[in-house]
Amino acid sequence: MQDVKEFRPTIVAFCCNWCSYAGADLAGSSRLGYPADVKIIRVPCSCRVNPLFILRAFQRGADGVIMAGCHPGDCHYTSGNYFARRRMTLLFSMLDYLGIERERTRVEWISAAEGAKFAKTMNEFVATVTALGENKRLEDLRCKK
Amino acid sequence: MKFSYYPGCTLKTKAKDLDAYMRASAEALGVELAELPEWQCCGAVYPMAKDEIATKLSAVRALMSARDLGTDLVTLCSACHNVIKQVNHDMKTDADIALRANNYIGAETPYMGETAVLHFLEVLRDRVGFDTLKAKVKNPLTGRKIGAYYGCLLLRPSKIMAMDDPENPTIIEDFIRAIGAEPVIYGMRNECCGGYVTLENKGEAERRSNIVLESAKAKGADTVVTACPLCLYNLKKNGGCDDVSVVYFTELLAEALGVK
Amino acid sequence: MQRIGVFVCHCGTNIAATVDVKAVVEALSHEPGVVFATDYQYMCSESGQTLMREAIREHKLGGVVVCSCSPRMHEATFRKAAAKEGLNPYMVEIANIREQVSWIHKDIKEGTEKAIILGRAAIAKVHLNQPLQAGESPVTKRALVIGGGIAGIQTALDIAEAGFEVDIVEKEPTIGGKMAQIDKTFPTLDCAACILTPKMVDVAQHEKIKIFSYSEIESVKGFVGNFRVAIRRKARYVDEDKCTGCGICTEKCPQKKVPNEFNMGFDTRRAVYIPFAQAVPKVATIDANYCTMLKTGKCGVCAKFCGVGAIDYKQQDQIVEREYGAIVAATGFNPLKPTQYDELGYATCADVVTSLELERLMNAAGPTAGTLLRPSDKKHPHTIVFVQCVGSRCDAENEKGKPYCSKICCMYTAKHAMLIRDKYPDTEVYVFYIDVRTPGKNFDEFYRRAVEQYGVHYIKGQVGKVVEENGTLKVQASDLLSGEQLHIDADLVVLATAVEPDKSARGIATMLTASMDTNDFFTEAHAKLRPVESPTAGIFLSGVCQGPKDIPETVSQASAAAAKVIGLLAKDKLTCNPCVAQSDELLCNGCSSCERVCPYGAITYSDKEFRGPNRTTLIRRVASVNPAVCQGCGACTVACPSGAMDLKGFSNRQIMAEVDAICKM
Amino acid sequence: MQEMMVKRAVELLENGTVDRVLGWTTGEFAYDMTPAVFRSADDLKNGFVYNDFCAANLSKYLIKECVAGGKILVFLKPCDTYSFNQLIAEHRIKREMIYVIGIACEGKADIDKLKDMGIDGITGITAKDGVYTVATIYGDATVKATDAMAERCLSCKSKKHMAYDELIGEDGDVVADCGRFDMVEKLEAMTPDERYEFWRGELSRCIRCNACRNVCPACSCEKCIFDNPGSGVSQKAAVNSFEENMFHIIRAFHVAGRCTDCGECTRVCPQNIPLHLLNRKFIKDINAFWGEYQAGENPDAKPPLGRYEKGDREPGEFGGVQA
Amino acid sequence: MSHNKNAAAVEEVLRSSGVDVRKCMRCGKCTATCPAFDEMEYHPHQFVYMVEKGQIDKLAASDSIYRCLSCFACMERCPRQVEPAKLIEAVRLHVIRAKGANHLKPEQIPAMLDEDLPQQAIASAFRKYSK
Repeated sequence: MQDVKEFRPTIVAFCCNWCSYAGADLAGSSRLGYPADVKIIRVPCSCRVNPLFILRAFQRGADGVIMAGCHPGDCHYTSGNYFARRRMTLLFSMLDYLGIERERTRVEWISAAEGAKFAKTMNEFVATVTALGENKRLEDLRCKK
Repeated sequence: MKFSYYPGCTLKTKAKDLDAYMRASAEALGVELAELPEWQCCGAVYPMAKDEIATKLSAVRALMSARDLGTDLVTLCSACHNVIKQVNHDMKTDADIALRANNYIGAETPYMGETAVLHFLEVLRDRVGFDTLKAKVKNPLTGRKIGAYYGCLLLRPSKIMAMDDPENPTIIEDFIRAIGAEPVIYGMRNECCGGYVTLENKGEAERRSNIVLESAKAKGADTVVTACPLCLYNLKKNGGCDDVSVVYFTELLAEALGVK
Repeated sequence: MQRIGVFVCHCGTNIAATVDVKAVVEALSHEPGVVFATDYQYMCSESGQTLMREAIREHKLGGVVVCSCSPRMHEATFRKAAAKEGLNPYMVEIANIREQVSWIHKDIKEGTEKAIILGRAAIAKVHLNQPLQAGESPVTKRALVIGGGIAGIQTALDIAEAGFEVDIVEKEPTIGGKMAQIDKTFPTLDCAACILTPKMVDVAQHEKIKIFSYSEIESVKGFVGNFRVAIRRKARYVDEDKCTGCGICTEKCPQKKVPNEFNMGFDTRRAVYIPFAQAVPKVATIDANYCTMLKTGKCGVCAKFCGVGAIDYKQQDQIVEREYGAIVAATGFNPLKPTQYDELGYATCADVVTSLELERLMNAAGPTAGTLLRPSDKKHPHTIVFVQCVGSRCDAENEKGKPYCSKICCMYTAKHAMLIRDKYPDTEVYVFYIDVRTPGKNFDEFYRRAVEQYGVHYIKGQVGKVVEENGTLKVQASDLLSGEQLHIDADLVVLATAVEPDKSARGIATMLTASMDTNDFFTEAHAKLRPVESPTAGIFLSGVCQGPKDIPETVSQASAAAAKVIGLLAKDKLTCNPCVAQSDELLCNGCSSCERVCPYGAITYSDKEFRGPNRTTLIRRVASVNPAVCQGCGACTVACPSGAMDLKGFSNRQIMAEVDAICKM
Repeated sequence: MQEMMVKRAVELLENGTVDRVLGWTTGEFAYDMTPAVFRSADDLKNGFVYNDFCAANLSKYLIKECVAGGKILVFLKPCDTYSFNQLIAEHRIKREMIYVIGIACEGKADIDKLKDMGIDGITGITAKDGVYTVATIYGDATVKATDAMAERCLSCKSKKHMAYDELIGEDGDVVADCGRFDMVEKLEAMTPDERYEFWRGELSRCIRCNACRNVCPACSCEKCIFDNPGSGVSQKAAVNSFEENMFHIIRAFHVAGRCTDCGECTRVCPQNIPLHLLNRKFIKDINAFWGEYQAGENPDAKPPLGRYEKGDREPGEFGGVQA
Repeated sequence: MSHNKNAAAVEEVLRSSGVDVRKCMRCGKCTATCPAFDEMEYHPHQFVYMVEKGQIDKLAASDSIYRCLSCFACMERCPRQVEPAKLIEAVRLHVIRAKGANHLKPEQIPAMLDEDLPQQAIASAFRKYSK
């Protein structure tokens, strides 16, 4: 029998500086754990997240991408997350339309006070993506090890 | 101008005159009213409960039949109007009620609130126009001081009836002006006459009616007009105010148009 | 390639306990460009910073990566330290290996691996970092206050006292606002005019304050420190400089039947008028809707009598352009007109009035000279019913009313009730309330006095119907505590109507790009920590335009807004956040996609010349970002299809480099 | 029709209203009508062609013409006027520099369909009463127009011009029930695996010739990010399935809310990839998520990605969209 | 205060009325406006509060449920869209839907008639009081 290595997904999390990144900090200082598979990239606002970045992550081997921002109405820049929400709505719908597993992408609104929600969301998301297995449909084999 | 017409139980029996006056007036105004080929009593009171379906069906059938005829549905009695308009609103906005009512009826095309429901007063205001009406008046009721009695059903709930300001309405006053009389505005014109409990609790119906009529009288009304046969009955029978006569608005309309 | 130094912090044992810091140093030291890597107990400590500065100097570092706690914690610390060594602070990046690694991952192997990956991402980013210079913009040392009520007056006075110029733009012919109409103020019962009018005079006489009365904001351009505002001075057909306010015209004008809005329409004024005796500026205004001369060209009485020739029937609206460093919105409120609540009889009964109308009926300078007479028959009312919360505290779906508590009604009603009982002890006063809300210094004591000393009947319940019969108002109401339905024969009914933001506020907010809530109150930058600032830089909030408040609160907020304005105007230059968007003009299509999503109006377009093929010159529409206005959210960068718009410090390339570093296994 | 157009164009040229005319001329083959600029009456009389092969949407060519200056006469079919308005909205062309003659259109012939019917040696086409008469070197062939019409014309959304200075022929109406989303709905009804297979089958044929991008009136960037080495995502040719997907996803995203559904991308694709199905998916989504929106209908309308509502749906909420 | 045995009845009344009793701010405007106040033991605002407290039994046993005039005034004037009349109707239905619990029986009608009485009065009484 072949020795199957346990699958550990690669997850990229784009977090806005003002709410979700602070929420991640709170999860940290509250010692609320989530799998090390999640790696956070700090952006000023969820509206800074370009669909290109998400596709890029999949290309380079991510198995799941999550974007987290301030709750609608609480954006530090007043309206950024509203625009981000529309953009991601379309992008996710298109990925689904192309037959790419819709569970691999997610948007969550997490405030600076929601450390617990941050940890819970990441735990859930890692579990979901782990269950899906490796990203095959948006992979770029050149980028795989 | 062609409409489907839903007369309702009372206008076919005890309040035949009201119906006849309207038909005569409508003809004089060039409004064609075709009575629905088949209709059932609306139940005279709107079943407010969300889980009341069977009691709403007669209204749905009338609405559906007007839709199939491709016409708006006109009512004359305030109670019928209230029941049918509210049920129509349910069919339009409450998917659960619409689904269950349609399942009940089993029509080919489900009814989803497509029909516009109009009280004959709305036809006069919005379709004929009070100015046109005024021009067609042959016997203006000059010198008459008339109080409009709206009661409860004509205006409320205002969001659904969408007929006029529920607290400071003008539609009947404008009608009164159009037929050449002077409207009398009094405080109790949109308060209930207690008609619904006339069987159960005659005493209360009497008290409420008197409050309404006294209020109109205090402001100098010689006549009070209603748009509902039950109000008419109640104010007349239980009100017992001899100085103020109570009439249905179509009677005055027919009189003014010279078709009474 | 950047020469990069990596510094891994132990944070005592906070990091070192679950991350093998030596292994991280070892792994990162082999990353491209890394010329120095070390670890230290506490990087943020003085000696840790010294360590970093020495390394920058010794190894000629062009970029620094600190693997430590959250950048929200110490990014500024490390950037400052680097700057002291002459390294551009924006060449420093933080890898967060505490909050995101050591504190949440128990397994040392896992933690160390992730710390290395985060370190790599930071290194990859630093390779693409550019030195950034925080820009500066000058500050116009003048403030604009929109609205001349007590809020605007107080803000203007405080700013002017600090030595800065202030303009007040007021749409009415006089400043003073609602407070000028009020009789007495709670909880001290001072006469409103006695405390307001001296302030109005101060404003008029202050050399730093300029009043644009009977004027409106036409347009606002620019940004914090550099606003350009067009003000429409509406034609008042009177030369403000010539008019002495003698009032002869207002006595001679033959048009006497103009409803007097200052007295809530209870009496009349002339077509040429001065709203009230203490008006500032004390200048007459001709009401074009009523002036016979302006309407028919025949009359001219006022001009005939004016001794100084101030009347000018040919006057036109004038647009004045002024520059400001800061703008304060003090647009105030109006009481809701309760015509929709005719169960309470307002539209049909003359003796049902609003509280502000009652103020005029009780004011010594009002239509009844201070004697409380009811409007219908000018008789003393002996039974008065007050109704609270008319149009306030309604369900969000209720189209007639407002969802908020108007905050001031409980107190002014207690004031009215008390004053009436004091002056006319034979009057019975009933107040129908839902809750009596009196949070404020000496407020509850005041209300208790109304009940205990003055015998005002407070009844928990509401009025359901008011009907006028033979001169009496028949009031039907509930008394919830006794479980009764009450029938009171009243002479006067007073409705405490909801406060609603002035209708002009919405348009002004749009011009200011200041956000508003669904009720048309201005939104503050932070509900708790920045309550007098709008999220838009340079726009400040004063008074009820931000939310219902009473006079003491309004005045404190007005002064707070002034303090913020003074803080801004005191600066000669504003330092801007350098992490702002910039447009690559060669790539820009000029399509306006970015402009549409910019919450700050930081993007403008201009036609620029470019070199075309064959030595031709092309003119293209291109976007440029004003770095003083841009706050760096990045919304524009994604809206831009051509990639012309990018964000400094968080560029497309930088973020993608981080993505690549994280995903590469 | 062609005579009327030429006559009017000559008039406008001669009375100085315009100084050149953007229209069509015959390309390499008689069925290959290409956009062309005419500067004189002679040019027009000799070269101008308008027939049922003139499918190209001329609006994009106005970008270049506007940069060159002068006043341009352009002939626009109803669907082209949407692109025209969109370009106006995006300040890519200047309304005052353009004189638009709207021309009625009953749908253009699809050369591939004709060839599939075995019609070769084509020299011309005329349409009357729903029948194409195709002139060939072997004689005339007649076919039912709807059998040989381009797919995009069969599901034409509008025969009404959104902008024009004058019309030749009658203006039509917006087609309420054009069925242009039928195929999108069909795809939505498939399982994700089926959809994946479908799109792999289509997109794997992409040769990255960039024809779709070059013809697209919305893809009018000064420099496309895929051509710009500075963008970090440039690619000359798609190396693998990811890059094929990436190019088309990003292209669809960049034109989302801006694409007027003119269908040029699919028309010009040498590999016959139904690229319009990507754009139509976004159009359908936008309508379903944020209210009906037709790019190019009104140049003053706020585009869907340039506005928002507080209660907008959340990303990943697919309810109600899938069949 | 707890009325677990009533939980099902409360749930039924809330569901069939569609009323959210928690919206009530206890202002009493419904009771202030009610024309049938003098006839009722429990008044509109009490229906709202007592349903919330689970006291359906008391309401069901009271004649108040037959005294409502269905005039919609309380619904129209409630500042918080609570719609007390719908609750009263729901409690009444809760009672008369039980077998044999009709409040009005056909045999009672003849004694109540007079010659002018409109049919509407009888129809509405049956609709309201009987199943």
